[in-house]
Amino acid sequence: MSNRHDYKVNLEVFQGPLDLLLFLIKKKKIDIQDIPIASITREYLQYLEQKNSINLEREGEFLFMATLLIYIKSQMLLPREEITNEEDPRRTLVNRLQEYQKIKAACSVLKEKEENQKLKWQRASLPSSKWREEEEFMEVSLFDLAEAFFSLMKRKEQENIQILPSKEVSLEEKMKEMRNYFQKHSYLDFFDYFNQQETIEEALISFFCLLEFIKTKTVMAVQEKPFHPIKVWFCNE
Amino acid sequence: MNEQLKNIIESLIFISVEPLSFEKIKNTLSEFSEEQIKKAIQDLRKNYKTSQKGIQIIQVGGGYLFSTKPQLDPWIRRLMQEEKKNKLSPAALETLSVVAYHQPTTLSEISALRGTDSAHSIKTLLKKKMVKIVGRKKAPGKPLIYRTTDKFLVYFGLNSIKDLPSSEELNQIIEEGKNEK
Amino acid sequence: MNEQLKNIIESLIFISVEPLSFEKIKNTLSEFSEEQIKKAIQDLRKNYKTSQKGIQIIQVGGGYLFSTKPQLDPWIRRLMQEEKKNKLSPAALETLSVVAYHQPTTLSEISALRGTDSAHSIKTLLKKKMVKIVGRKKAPGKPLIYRTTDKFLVYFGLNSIKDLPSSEELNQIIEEGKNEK
Repeated sequence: MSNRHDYKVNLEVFQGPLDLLLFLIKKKKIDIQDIPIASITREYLQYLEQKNSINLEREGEFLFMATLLIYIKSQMLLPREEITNEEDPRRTLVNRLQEYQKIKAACSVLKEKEENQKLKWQRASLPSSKWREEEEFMEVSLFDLAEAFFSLMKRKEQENIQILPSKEVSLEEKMKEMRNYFQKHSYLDFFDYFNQQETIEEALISFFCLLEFIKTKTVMAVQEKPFHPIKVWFCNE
Repeated sequence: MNEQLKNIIESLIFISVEPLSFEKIKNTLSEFSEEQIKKAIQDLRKNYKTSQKGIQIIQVGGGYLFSTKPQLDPWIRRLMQEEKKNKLSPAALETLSVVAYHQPTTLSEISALRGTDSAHSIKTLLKKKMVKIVGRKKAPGKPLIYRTTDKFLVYFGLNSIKDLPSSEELNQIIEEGKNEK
Repeated sequence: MNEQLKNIIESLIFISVEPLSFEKIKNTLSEFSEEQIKKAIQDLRKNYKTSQKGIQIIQVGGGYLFSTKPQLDPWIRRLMQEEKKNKLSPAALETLSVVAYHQPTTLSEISALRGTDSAHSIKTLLKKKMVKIVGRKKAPGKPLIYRTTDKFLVYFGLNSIKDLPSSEELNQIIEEGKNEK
């Protein structure tokens, strides 16, 4: 058992089944164009067997590749004359491996460049405060746009959940406030004004005030047609 | 030796966003003596002063800092204008996102959603031709109605406004991105 | 004249946090000819290369940018109190390679090429602004399309995507790798 632990290579070090396959091919110095499917399948399965339990979410891909390998192996066992060269059952897999090999090569190039570039320090922002304000501008992509919107919505959501401490608004204060509003604007849009109120309580108090104003004929509520916006006019005699 | 030290200090001042104090230089370069460092800074500043250059090392806020020469400000300002052409401020971006996802929409709707007056941002976006006015709403005050433009679609590589990433697509990205770091 | 122009360009590059393209310099300095500007940039870069300096002008991401010289990295890290700079994870790097060579591409294409689900890596790269969404593919499910960004180029010190090794060069690297072990 302990022997087994010695050569145990953690499955986690592999980026995926292709990575593991490529590792086995390289280790055995196999020609990628002519993979001995039977032995590579055996090796591959040995790696999977090292795991006591399979985490389907992470290792499902490895299992899927195992099935594929077994399938290819069974195809290879078919009588020779039935397989022409173009129909080599390994073809698709070889193509994928070759493409993946290129990605790995590109990775090594990028890794080296990353290493080199990390030595050259660049400024993340400008020191001079004179230009900093200008620097706030950025080039944006679709992701930034969508992120801006959905972050905003999320923020909004959280705001709504918050229970606002009810602001104590007295009738007198509201009367005064509304009177000032009328004097300044000469008229008031019913819906707009109520929408601006911070709490329902405050909106209700405003409504009472408005009724009071109408009763004392300080203002006049006008609706041109049914369902049209209600405008409230200040009666200036 | 002095050349090497000069180069080191030059790079340290360059990379600093805040004025780099003598103390900090000294603490960082503990293998050099105070005199050596003083001399190197002096030489370095003299180099920048005497040679024809667009940048200089200034002494400010108890430290050293690179800055552009004041007589070049007009050109820098021009560049900033040029740079702004294809860029957006965070406020403009947020406003644009609201228009994109809520169109057709009005200024008061945008301001309500953002929780802040968005008149300035809308103006910027109109100037950049990212949004356009398509009419007036049949509502009190007859507010202007905004929509995104074709230029907006091109800028973000979209064929139609329906192609905007959905909340599900984005939520996943935002959530996992947070855990990553 | 050339001295003045050189100074202006030096200050413009200095003030840019992102690579400053020739186009932008040209548009900003419309009173100078293309040849004049080209010559001035050449001279400027030569000055920085030949003279003993701690900083240099590099050509990355389709433009010019100031950076410190690589040999000064140990001292800068001391100032910044950074042991080692964060690097991309193997999974993120691999995903980025796929996007770089197969762009424009979709998540399912990336996952197929890597043989493993790449959603998490793509999110990381989006957050780091190494890749960007450029639209949707006209295909069933309308998947999002990804491309590498200018920040990707700067991060790896590339001037353009064409600077990446070609497919033949990659094959050569693979051959060499075989002989290695």
